Amino acid sequence: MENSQLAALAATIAPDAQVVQGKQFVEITLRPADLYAVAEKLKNNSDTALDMLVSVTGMDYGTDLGTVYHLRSTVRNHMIVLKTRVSDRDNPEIDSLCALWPAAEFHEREAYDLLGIRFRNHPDLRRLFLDSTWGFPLRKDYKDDINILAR
Amino acid sequence: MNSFIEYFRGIFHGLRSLLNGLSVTGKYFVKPGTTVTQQYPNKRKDLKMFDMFKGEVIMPHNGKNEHKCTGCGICEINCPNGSIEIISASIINEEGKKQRIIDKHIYHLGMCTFCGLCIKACPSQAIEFGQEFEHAVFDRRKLTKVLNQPGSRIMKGVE
Amino acid sequence: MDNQALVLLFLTGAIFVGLVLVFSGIVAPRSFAPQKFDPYECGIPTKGTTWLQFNVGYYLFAILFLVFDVEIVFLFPWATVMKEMGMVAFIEIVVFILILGLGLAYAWKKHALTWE
Amino acid sequence: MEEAVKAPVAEQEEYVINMGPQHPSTHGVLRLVVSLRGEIVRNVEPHIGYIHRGIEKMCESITYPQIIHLTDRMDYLSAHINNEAVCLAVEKALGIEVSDRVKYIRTILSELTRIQSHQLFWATFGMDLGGLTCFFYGLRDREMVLDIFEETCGGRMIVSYNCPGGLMNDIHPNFQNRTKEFIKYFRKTLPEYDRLLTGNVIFQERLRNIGTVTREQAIAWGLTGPVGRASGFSCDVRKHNPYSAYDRVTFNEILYKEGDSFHRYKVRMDEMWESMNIIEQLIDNIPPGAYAEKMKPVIKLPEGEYFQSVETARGELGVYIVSDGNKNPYRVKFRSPNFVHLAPLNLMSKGAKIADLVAINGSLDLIIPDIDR
Amino acid sequence: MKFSLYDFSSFTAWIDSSLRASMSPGWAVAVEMILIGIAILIFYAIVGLFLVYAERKVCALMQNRLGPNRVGPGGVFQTIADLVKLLFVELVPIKNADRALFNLAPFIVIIASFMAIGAIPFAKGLQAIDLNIGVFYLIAISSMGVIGVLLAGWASNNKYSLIGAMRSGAQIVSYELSVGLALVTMVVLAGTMQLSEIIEGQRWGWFIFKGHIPAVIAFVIYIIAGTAETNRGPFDLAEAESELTAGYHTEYSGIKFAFFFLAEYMNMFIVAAIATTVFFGGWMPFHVYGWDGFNAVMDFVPPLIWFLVKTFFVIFLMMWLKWTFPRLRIDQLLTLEWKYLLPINIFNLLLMAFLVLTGLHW
Repeated sequence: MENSQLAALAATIAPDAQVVQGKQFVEITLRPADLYAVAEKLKNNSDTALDMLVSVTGMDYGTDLGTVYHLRSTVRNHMIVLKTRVSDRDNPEIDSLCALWPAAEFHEREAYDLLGIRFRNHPDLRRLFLDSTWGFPLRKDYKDDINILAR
Repeated sequence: MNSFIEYFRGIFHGLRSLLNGLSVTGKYFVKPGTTVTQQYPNKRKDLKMFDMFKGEVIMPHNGKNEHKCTGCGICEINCPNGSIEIISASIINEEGKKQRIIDKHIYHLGMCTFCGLCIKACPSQAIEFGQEFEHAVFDRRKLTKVLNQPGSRIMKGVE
Repeated sequence: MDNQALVLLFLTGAIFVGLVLVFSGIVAPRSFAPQKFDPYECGIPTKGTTWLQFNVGYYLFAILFLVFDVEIVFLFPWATVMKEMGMVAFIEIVVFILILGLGLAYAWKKHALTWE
Repeated sequence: MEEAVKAPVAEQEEYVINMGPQHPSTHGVLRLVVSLRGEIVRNVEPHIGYIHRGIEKMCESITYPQIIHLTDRMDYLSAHINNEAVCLAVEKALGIEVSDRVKYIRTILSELTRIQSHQLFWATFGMDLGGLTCFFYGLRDREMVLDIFEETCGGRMIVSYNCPGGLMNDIHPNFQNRTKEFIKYFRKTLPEYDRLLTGNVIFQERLRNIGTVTREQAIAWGLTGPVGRASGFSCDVRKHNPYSAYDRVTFNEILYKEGDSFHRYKVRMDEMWESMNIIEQLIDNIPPGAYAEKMKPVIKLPEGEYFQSVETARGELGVYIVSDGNKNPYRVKFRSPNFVHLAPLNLMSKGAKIADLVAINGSLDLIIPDIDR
Repeated sequence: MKFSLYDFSSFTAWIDSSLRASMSPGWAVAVEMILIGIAILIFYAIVGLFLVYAERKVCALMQNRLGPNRVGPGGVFQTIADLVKLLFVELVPIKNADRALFNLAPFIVIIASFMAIGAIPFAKGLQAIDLNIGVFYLIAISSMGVIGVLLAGWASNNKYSLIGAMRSGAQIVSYELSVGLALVTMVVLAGTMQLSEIIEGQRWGWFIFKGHIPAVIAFVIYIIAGTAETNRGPFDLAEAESELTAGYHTEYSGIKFAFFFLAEYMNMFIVAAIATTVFFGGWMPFHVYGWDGFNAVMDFVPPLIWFLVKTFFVIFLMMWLKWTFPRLRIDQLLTLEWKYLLPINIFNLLLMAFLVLTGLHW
């Protein structure tokens, strides 16, 4: 499906969201509360049919934290990007999409590990790479004088 | 009855596949000429690396102990790991102008990842990859090298 | 020189192992480190006890093994005299093996020969 | 000693074994905590992070050409393809079209990379299953590909041959001859691999119906590459979103329906044939042209987000770059295939035996630095 | 007094008589015992070292490598260098291991192989014990070594070792039978269990030729089961490097490990020697009935050489198997034995009995 059609379709599925035609893909920016419901609709809708989660990227926007989901339809060979942001840096919480795509399990654990984003309803939310003594290194305000050399 | 035939067919196919495998190893056993082992330290003299081989960064000097490095520092900027440090000095050249030259071109071999970005970026082709591949030393400090030879000067005509 | 030789071989083996062990114990170096004597488990301390009740999947095979191993003990004397006894021995052993073979076939049929 | 002998005997207690970080079959520092019941695996829990280097964090402080040489260190067996992914993303962002020569050379090198990766897979997989001879044959033949790399790129595994806008230097004059020679040799040797291992009855019995993944599971878990294609999930990026010169060659996407360990192995074996076909279509037709586009000394990507996926030897590698217009990226995310493939390991190996766990682990062909990044 | 390479019985008789002439009978026996012990010990060491070297060379050539080539010409002293190194390696006592059993295990594996080697006829008259139940004795003794493996795995207080021990248990319950039945098949043909008589019976044709197809089948089964008995090749489940790191001997260091290593090679030698004795006529040269000139030429080669050549041929077969095949899984191991080898073996036994009965065995 062409991106323009896809954008129109996405706007009907998620009326509250901000649908943008990005450089490559249709980008849908959602409130965290809507994320799960919209993702479910996008997955089950036969026209979008986003059955594969390519990646989950945790983002630090400076003020906000957020996640970016790259979703692909293996039936129709198109991709949609979902984005969501939370402004609470101390206790950011986003719904887990593990129930929709089991692939999200590791990606979300990674995001939790490196950025400290908590995922609600995640089956096994533990740190993945690092142990609990570390902070959240992918955050922009992370400081480590020993291991990161300032240029 | 069918299962009986299947049973014996299984034995037959299994044995044949095993013999197939044996024939491969057997073939190499009776053909010792196929040995590919390189007897490394003994053949060190004949060992020729490829021209492109990224051994270590070197700075070629000509017969008059001259090199092409202007000390511009582009290689230092391009290095992802900070394995190049340039200590520059300024001298008064023959024309009486102030000129920046390198005092020391320090290369930390231990931090180098041989990406080749410094060599690609160098505007005067002053550094290139050498063919040396035996880098093991007992003292880590020996991995820090000064590329310009003592007393060397910049080649004429290199800006 | 027959049966003493068995004892002799036993002793030779034991003395050989013992002497070499003693020699190695004398010449080998010794060093102590707290973690050195831990059992190897890929560099991670073992969790729990090693000697738990261990579930082996070949219990039925072990029982069958007993049956057939005893059978072999019976077969050896028969095999030795088979040539002299001739037909009688052959028929007897056919019957003997038939019974055991039936047992094996039964076990096979009952899927006792499938590892689980 | 006395104490240990008297230890309580309880059947229900979990028998937990660590496989790794120092274990012959995990190919690196992967740690699997395996709960057993006799020989049967009840639960596998992967512990990773032993070589987490924070490549994504490092990328945020270096420039785009410098990022490329970091990607070599992720999946070191697909080093060239990883490089290519970043280059394609940067070129797409800058709107640069590289010359056909570059595209052809990149494609050939990518396929050579795939072949050598699968050769190493074959070698180590045979070793995992106890056939030690495979290891030497696999490495013997891989050496020829590495020599091609060394002659042209200067590095054997860590090639660092790509740069935004093209290649670091032109190909060596010997490159075409050497590659053709290798393909001629390998076409004769690959059937030997099949005779030694693929057809072997022990090998087949050990792998068939072990670690089965259905097509639906493969999609849901995002399994790509040979792992996904063995389950019938058509996920070849080269087919669906062709990059470089893949739209100019004809090749088959290897698909099997069974989804067990044996077919994961089989996909890789067949892919080597396909790779050789691709190379043969391109090797004589490398067009003349510049080996690199003229680039600005400092590359700054326009503000925005760029996603590029390529097909590495193990699956889909996605590079997601968020740029704020500076010379450094704002955020880089690598969607590495091995990271995704590790997740369903528990699902695959539950109820299998220890030997099967090794086989499944081997058939996934995990590269640990790619998982940890 | 004349003795030749061809008949050692006159040699041993000469030693016996000269000893008895010079000292009292009790002492003579004692000296003889010590001589035999030393002879076997030396032979044991030489064969062990040679086999380790041979295995390395064979597998290297199969894998396009050179193998050991630095210590001595062609690397022949490599195993000796390894042995010296292992002697000087620290013996690490493992925490909480069952120390008594842990130390007992290497004794058992070595003693078992020693006792088996005594019964093997190397040449005419060169046999420490010629039991009238020789075949039976060898089966009994060779199964003792597996007990050592089991003990080693159990006593190590290591989970890998324990799994290895359990697997070796599975191996005991399967491959004992096949070895036994394959040998019973040949005993039917030979009509005796005494090893010297079995060899005498092969003067005009080795049993593998005499017994036609049943003998060949028995040989194949014997090689498979024998490989399994020695914990080698595709059947090295108890060791299973890629699964259990080193299986039952994970915790053994230095010379204790070397004992297991040595015992493995000696067991291989023993299995091959039994195969040679039972299937290939032991030290008996290759004779064809009626071709006197040919037979005379064959007789010229000393029997000890005949024996060793045949044995090393069988050992080479086992090495070839090991370096070609992937390892079996435990359920495959049991399936192979119980669903394939055992039924075929039983049927083969009846076939052989029928052959002997009808006199078709030539």
